[in-house]
Amino acid sequence: MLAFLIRRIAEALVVMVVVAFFAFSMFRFMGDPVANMMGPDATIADREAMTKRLGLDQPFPVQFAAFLGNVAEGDFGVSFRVGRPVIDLVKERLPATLELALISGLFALVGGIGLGVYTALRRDGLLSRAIMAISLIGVSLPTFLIGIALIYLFAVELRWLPSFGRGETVRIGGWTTGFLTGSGLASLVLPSITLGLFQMTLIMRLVRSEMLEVLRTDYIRFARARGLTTRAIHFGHALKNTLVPVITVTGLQLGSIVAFAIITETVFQWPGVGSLFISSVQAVDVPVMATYLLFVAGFFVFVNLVVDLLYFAVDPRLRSATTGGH
Amino acid sequence: SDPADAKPFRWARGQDAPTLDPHTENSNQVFGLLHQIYEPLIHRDQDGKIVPALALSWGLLPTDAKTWQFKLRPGVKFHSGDAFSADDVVFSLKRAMDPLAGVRTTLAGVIDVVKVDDLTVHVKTQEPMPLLVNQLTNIFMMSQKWAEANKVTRPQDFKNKEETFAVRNANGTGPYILVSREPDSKTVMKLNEGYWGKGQFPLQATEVVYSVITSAPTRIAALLSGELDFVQDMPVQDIDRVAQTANLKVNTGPEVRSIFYGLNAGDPELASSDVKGKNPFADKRVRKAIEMAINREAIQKVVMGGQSAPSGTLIPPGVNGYSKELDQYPKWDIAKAKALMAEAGYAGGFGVKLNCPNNRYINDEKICQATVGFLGQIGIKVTLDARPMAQHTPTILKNETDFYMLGWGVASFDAAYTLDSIYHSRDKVYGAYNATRVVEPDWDKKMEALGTETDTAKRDKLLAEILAHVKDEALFIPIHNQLLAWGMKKGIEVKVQPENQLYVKYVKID
Amino acid sequence: MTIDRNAPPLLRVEDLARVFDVSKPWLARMIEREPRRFVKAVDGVSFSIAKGETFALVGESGSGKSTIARMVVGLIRPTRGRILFDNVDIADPGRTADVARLRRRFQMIFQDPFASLNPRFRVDAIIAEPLTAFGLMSDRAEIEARVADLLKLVRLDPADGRKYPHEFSGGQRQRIAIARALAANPEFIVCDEPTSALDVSVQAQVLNLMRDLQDEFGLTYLLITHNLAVVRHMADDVGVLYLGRLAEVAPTEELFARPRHPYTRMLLDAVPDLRPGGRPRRAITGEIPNPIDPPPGCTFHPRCPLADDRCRREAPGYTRDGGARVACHAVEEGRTETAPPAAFALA
Amino acid sequence: MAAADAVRAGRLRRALDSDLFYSFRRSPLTVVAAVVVLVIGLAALLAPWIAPTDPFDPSSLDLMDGKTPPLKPNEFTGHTFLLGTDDQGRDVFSAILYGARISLLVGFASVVVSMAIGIALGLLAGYRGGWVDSVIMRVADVQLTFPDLLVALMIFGIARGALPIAAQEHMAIPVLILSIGIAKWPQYARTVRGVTMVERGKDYVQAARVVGLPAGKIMRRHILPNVLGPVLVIATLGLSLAIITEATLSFLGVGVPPTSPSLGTLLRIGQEYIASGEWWILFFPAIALVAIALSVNLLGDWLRDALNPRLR
Amino acid sequence: MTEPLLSVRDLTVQFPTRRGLLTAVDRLSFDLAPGEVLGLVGESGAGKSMTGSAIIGLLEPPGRIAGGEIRLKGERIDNLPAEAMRRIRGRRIGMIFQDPLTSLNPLIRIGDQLVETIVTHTDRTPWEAKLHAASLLEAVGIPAARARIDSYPHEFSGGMRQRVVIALALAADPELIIADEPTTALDVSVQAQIIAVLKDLCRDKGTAVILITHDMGVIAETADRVAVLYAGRLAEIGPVADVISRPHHPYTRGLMGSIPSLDGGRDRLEQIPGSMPRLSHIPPGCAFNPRCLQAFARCVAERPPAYRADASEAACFLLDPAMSPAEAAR
Ligand SMILES: Nc1ncnc2c1ncn2[C@@H]1O[C@H](COP(=O)(O)OP(=O)(O)OP(=O)(O)O)[C@@H](O)[C@H]1O
Ligand SMILES: Nc1ncnc2c1ncn2[C@@H]1O[C@H](COP(=O)(O)OP(=O)(O)OP(=O)(O)O)[C@@H](O)[C@H]1O
Ligand SMILES: [Mg+2]
Ligand SMILES: [Mg+2]
Repeated sequence: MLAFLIRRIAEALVVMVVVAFFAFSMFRFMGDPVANMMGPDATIADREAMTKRLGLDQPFPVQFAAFLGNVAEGDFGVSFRVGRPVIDLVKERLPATLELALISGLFALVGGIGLGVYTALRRDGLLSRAIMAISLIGVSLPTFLIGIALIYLFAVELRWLPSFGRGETVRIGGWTTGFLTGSGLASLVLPSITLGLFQMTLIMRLVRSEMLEVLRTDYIRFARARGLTTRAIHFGHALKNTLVPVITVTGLQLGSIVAFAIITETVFQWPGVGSLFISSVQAVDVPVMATYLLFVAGFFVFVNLVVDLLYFAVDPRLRSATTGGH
Repeated sequence: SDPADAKPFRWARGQDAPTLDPHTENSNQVFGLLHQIYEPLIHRDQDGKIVPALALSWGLLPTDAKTWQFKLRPGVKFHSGDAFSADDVVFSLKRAMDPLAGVRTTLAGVIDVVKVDDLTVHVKTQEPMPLLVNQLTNIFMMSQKWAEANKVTRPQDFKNKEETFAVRNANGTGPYILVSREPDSKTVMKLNEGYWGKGQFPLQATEVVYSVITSAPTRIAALLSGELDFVQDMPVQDIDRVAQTANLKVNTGPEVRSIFYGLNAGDPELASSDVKGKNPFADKRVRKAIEMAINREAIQKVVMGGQSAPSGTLIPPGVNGYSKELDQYPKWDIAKAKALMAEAGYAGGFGVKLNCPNNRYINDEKICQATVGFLGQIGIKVTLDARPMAQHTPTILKNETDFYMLGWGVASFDAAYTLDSIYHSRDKVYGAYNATRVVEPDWDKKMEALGTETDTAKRDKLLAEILAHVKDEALFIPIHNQLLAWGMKKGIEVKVQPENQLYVKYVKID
Repeated sequence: MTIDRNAPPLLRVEDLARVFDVSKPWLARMIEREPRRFVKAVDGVSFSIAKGETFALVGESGSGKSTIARMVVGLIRPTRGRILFDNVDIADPGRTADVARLRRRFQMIFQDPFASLNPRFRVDAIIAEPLTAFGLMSDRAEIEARVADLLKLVRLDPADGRKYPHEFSGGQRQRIAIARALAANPEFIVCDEPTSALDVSVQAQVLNLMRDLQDEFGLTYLLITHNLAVVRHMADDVGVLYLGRLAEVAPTEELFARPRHPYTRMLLDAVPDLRPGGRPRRAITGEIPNPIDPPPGCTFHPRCPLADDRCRREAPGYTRDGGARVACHAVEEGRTETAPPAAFALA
Repeated sequence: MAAADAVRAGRLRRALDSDLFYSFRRSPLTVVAAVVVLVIGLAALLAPWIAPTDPFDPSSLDLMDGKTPPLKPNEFTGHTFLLGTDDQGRDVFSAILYGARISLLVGFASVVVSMAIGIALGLLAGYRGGWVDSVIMRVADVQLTFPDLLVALMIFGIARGALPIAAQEHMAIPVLILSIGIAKWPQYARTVRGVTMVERGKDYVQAARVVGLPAGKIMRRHILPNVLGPVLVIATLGLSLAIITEATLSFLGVGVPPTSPSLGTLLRIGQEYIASGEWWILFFPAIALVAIALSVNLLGDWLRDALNPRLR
Repeated sequence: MTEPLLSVRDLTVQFPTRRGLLTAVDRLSFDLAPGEVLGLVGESGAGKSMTGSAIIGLLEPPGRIAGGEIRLKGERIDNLPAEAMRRIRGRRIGMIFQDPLTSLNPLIRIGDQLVETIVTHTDRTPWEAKLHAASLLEAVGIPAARARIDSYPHEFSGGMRQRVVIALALAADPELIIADEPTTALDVSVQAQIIAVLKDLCRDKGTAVILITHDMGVIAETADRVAVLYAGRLAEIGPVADVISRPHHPYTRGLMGSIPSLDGGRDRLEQIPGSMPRLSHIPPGCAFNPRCLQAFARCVAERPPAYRADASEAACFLLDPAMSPAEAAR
């Protein structure tokens, strides 16, 4: 267990450095931050001075090493665009993204598992066939289109829900939450659906096929032969076993929710780290972009770690495999 | 209407001001937001006319062509309650001239600012500066006391890795007081009850909620759904829909911004062309042919949905140097253009790459696409490289483009502002955006002379001469001047300002 | 059929051993302060098979039967010991060239006829694979003729070659597997539980076929099984394997007439007798121990009715007794008759 | 000749008689999906011959045709277009055909890229085991810990900067293919490795080893065909994902040049018109994209169930 | 004779497949007395498992009972509604499957699986059920049952798991246990132990057993009567000693002959030529006729009914008392 954790953390560090490296080599081609920071009438001398001040005149390896060194000390630099420490920006934006990710993750998970179980148990039912077919639309349309379409339907035509932003938020310590106000909750609905739809479809299909397989296993047959109730068989036995493989995939999917939030946040003007990233890309705000990518990698690694631990908790076979026995 | 009624004004733009520090950045977004909170000495009103703000009157000292005197408005208070005085003006102008200040180029040439008495300030310039007043309309006045108390006596320095107080806090003399700010998302301001202009301006909005919505369809959706009262950056294609919506309307007006192409006529060979050993753009006939092949009216009608004014010069109307005659553009004539191409020895055409931004000007990428089609008809095979502005600008600044789109707003409302940056050959001070690689030392001198010539008539003549030359050379192919479209609820009354800046104090709400 | 008992053995296995490393990953071991763990799947096994004979290996699951088979045919390398085929050590890594040549002469038949035939290949392609792989034939017509011959040899219709394995029953598939094994004219065939997946009626067909082929071509078999009745019908000599070691090696007749090792007896007693009122079957006590840490001394002692202190301490060497070789202190000491039958009963 | 024909006819008959085809015929939705894919695929393939105009040739476009509604004559030029035109005067119908061509090309090719990498590495890892396996799977894990979309963005960004400016124009599509392809290989590698490890242990592979077949040949002849089933399933579902990823990348501003738009680029352009009344600029390309992705997904779905013996 | 515990009459199980209707069990009839052990033998695919599944009502779709009836103590159970049938399963009829490695849910503790079964079918509280579970584990010979009740299945060896499976099947004291090849997946050395446990427990509780296997050795020492299936049909049924030593049906005879024995020596085994027909291609008449050395015209034309022969019954025209000696001679 401990060995596993150590390995995972070591892996995570490697991932982060690799990501940082790729990110950094990419940023060199994203444009010139100075051109963006200076007004159109800035002279060439001004521009050169600014380039120097930002350390952008240094060769790539020097810049990269400096960045890594600073990050190791917890310093993620200062945003070129808004002149604030990146870490503050991220901290300020993180609650929005995490709340959105949480809700859409829950939506994907609850909806996915629920519908997956339903369609597996009523395999040949008309409704479950319809759900299966319709759900595919969720993975057949790009997220940005789904978002825009939802806005037009629910905000413009029906006027039920807000079209942008987070609504009223409440500040609790360093965290701003939209969970405590009506407008905050209403604002969460459309972005969460947009962001979670894709994952929900995947989870649902996965749950369905896993469940169908589990329902054919010998231990389910044996459970039936023991006369257990259908409820106990479906939910006590089958669902539990279905979830084991589902957990891994779900972990990966939930991790990518944060990445896909870029698009959803842009469409809904959600003030999270994803829209921060997009603004930063436009302004070639290298420190913010690099930090964002590190953050996503870190989040992903974290989610995967949690998933693996969950795996241990759910499946006793794994537990004893690491603690010995034969 | 009863002024006691609380009237929120919900306003959205496509991009936020990155900072609230009035001197760090020279950008339309910063000025657009800060004009509600801070004020300059001199204002450009909703029509673009120069009007007094914190300075009541100004003028050159009769004795000294290099010293301007400003008489300040008495009785003005900052939001913090401190009184506004000459000390603050001296402090603010000097702060704006700091090497760290993004706005310092506007004050290039100013050498000193002196307090004469509490309500009089002198500004001394190196050379005579006839246009100084034009340059001051976006230089905001800060409170020296507040700045000192909050350690923001200098603009943001990226070297020290801390946030300065002025980035997210503001203390101006303006009509609205900052209440809260979530960068890139929402900024709330409330009416300044102690504003000096009370009674002079409508000041009807009691609260201003300024939202940023990057995605254009979402922005329009929010207006359509009633979540917004006012959208400043209207996508052209939605104007009709909004205008036809029952309780919405669209106000339009000219912006002081020209869109044009630049051609690399100075290099011996075009890096992106298949023609080797010579530069087709060096041939004036080719440049003229290009000018003639572009159907500006079609661009106006189809791409811009009518929201542009086709142009023949780099200078928009309203700017010093503009004339109707200069603005004539050649008739769209493919046959003639082809003939010119043949005459120049390029009957078979040639290939070249066009660099274009895709997120800066109204429908920039689409205009470029249309241009690719037009030039294709006279045999020029254009490959389009459309990128975000952040990547586009360096190609110009580093001379990596042969054919580029550029838009230029005229902050000082004088043509010299444009010419200095895009036509003067490149050196440490001038020509940063000139990628034509053409060097004409005589004309450079003439342009430099514009900066110091105080005799208006003489200066105008010189300007006209230079502009005529630019037009004749066709190093630049003007396309059009942008029109601005502001969408709003019916019942709101405001004129479109040519700098694309909204002063909420002028807004009337029914 | 006559067997020349003095002929030099075709296959001689000397002190063969194979250890599997089943340790956890390095990091886990470091943290949990665990030593490496090994399974001695085969531990010092020696036997020899004369040409034309059948040698049977019997034993419980996990006793190392398959591991021996896989070493003999070269699927895995032995940790120790020699495998002499026609006096060439085929386990010697220095002689790969010779081994490659010898390969053709030995083949293998697997337990599960459903898994040992690639479901995506036609039967004729399956049978022809050794021909092309060993470079014996390349002419299509020649190959086709050979495949047809082989199919006839295993009592199948040559037209069946066009079919896929799933179109055959289990017994037929095992015959196809035999045809494949015979394709390259081998002299020696390792049969790893060739009939344990088949019904008795089909088993009879396959075993009879194997016998016929042996008679016809003088084949030599290494037969692996856990079914003593099958051994009785097929083998000349038997080796009884327990936890990777040979407990007893003896000619078949002798082994069944006079089992010496207590484990051999236990196995024999556990075989049910079909005759009504026949010898009562006795269940074997206990289960095979975990091979990762086998019991000290004689590994059979926890289940042995004859075990004493010495057995618990000291691993037995081999005692020759008639035609048999037995690894048992009790046999060596002659205390074999003391076992009360009650000791076999289920605890 | 006749014999060969007979064999072929026999093969066709067997194919038509197979369980796969049987389950195909029994699922009307799948048949419809197959027809849609076939029709769109063919139309895209034959676009230069079917399409009324060449939307990729800007000089042939008349800007004045711009924003013409479907089946209504243009107010200036009087031209009429089946599905209308976009803001550049591009015939939407032709643009969809040509755009589908690019989208399908990018989709197919990127799937082939990830499949090729994934199968090769997966087979190697699964068959060889040991440190080869560890190294390959760690790399895959590392990449899996980072979202596809961002991987593709990064590779695209790097390629764009690394390539000489002159080459970028022609390289846009290959770079896109590589970016998406590389972003998605680990999934294939994992699956292939799993199947390989199972198959490697099966007796028929052991039998092939006893026969002396070299490892490469065993992987190719014996293991590869078994791997193809599950890989094919991932590939079909991956195809639609790749098409969507291409569209999303184009929304984020990287992708094919706007003068030769893919379906994704058409959507990006069209989404600006969602409220403007020029609905056809978005609607038809969106329908085309959904039709392709949906049908391919349905096919993948069916394939997964049909190839899974346990679900039959 | 007392009322049979189980009475199967003309049971027919069919699978509609794309190549037509497949009859896996064809008009099978037999009775089972309380406490009796009936062996069900036959080749793979003969229909043994389908018979068992049909009795306990667990045929996997598309399989279905197409005819005949099954009575438990006189009450018809083949057409019960799902819920009523569920109450019978486990409570009155238990089942043991072949593979103990897969019969237990790997994620649920042994004890919990037992408790759940007991609570479903009896009035015991979970606490009482747990005590009962421990005693059941003890009864099937699991040492230190109390300590191991919280173990997961993977912590047990194959033999112990099969003991747990037996405990589960017996948890609610059913009247009938159907054991479908309960030892095939186990090591030879453990097989005898498991059979012994099963036999002892059922004898103690008076439970009747249908023991499905193809191991005649197991049948010989365990069963009272044995039924031989061939291609879904009953070939022969009778007391175990009779069927083994005096088989009447030619198939049974062949089957018995092909079993190698310990005393057989190194000689050839008897063998039945050919193989069992696929169920979709059963020849007309007697299903065994293509392989039968004694077949005659009638065997191809007509399906033989069961004839009495000694204590057994066998479906073979050779046993038809009305058959002419001439025909029999051929
Ligand atoms: N590749 C391997 N890695 C680790 N252990 C192995 C490996 N192969 C075999 N073993 C171990 O070696 C021992 C002997 O295995 P082997 O397969 O030879 O037994 P067997 O007698 O053939 O059993 P069965 O009758 O079940 O086939 C077992 O304990 C097994 O777990
Ligand atoms: N789902 C199914 N679809 C079609 N046929 C089936 C299905 N399940 C079983 N059968 C057929 O039913 C017949 C009887 O099968 P059954 O499992 O009862 O045989 P068995 O005697 O138990 O064999 P074994 O000894 O292999 O377990 C077999 O021939 C099989 O092909
Ligand atoms: Mg084995
Ligand atoms: Mg069965």
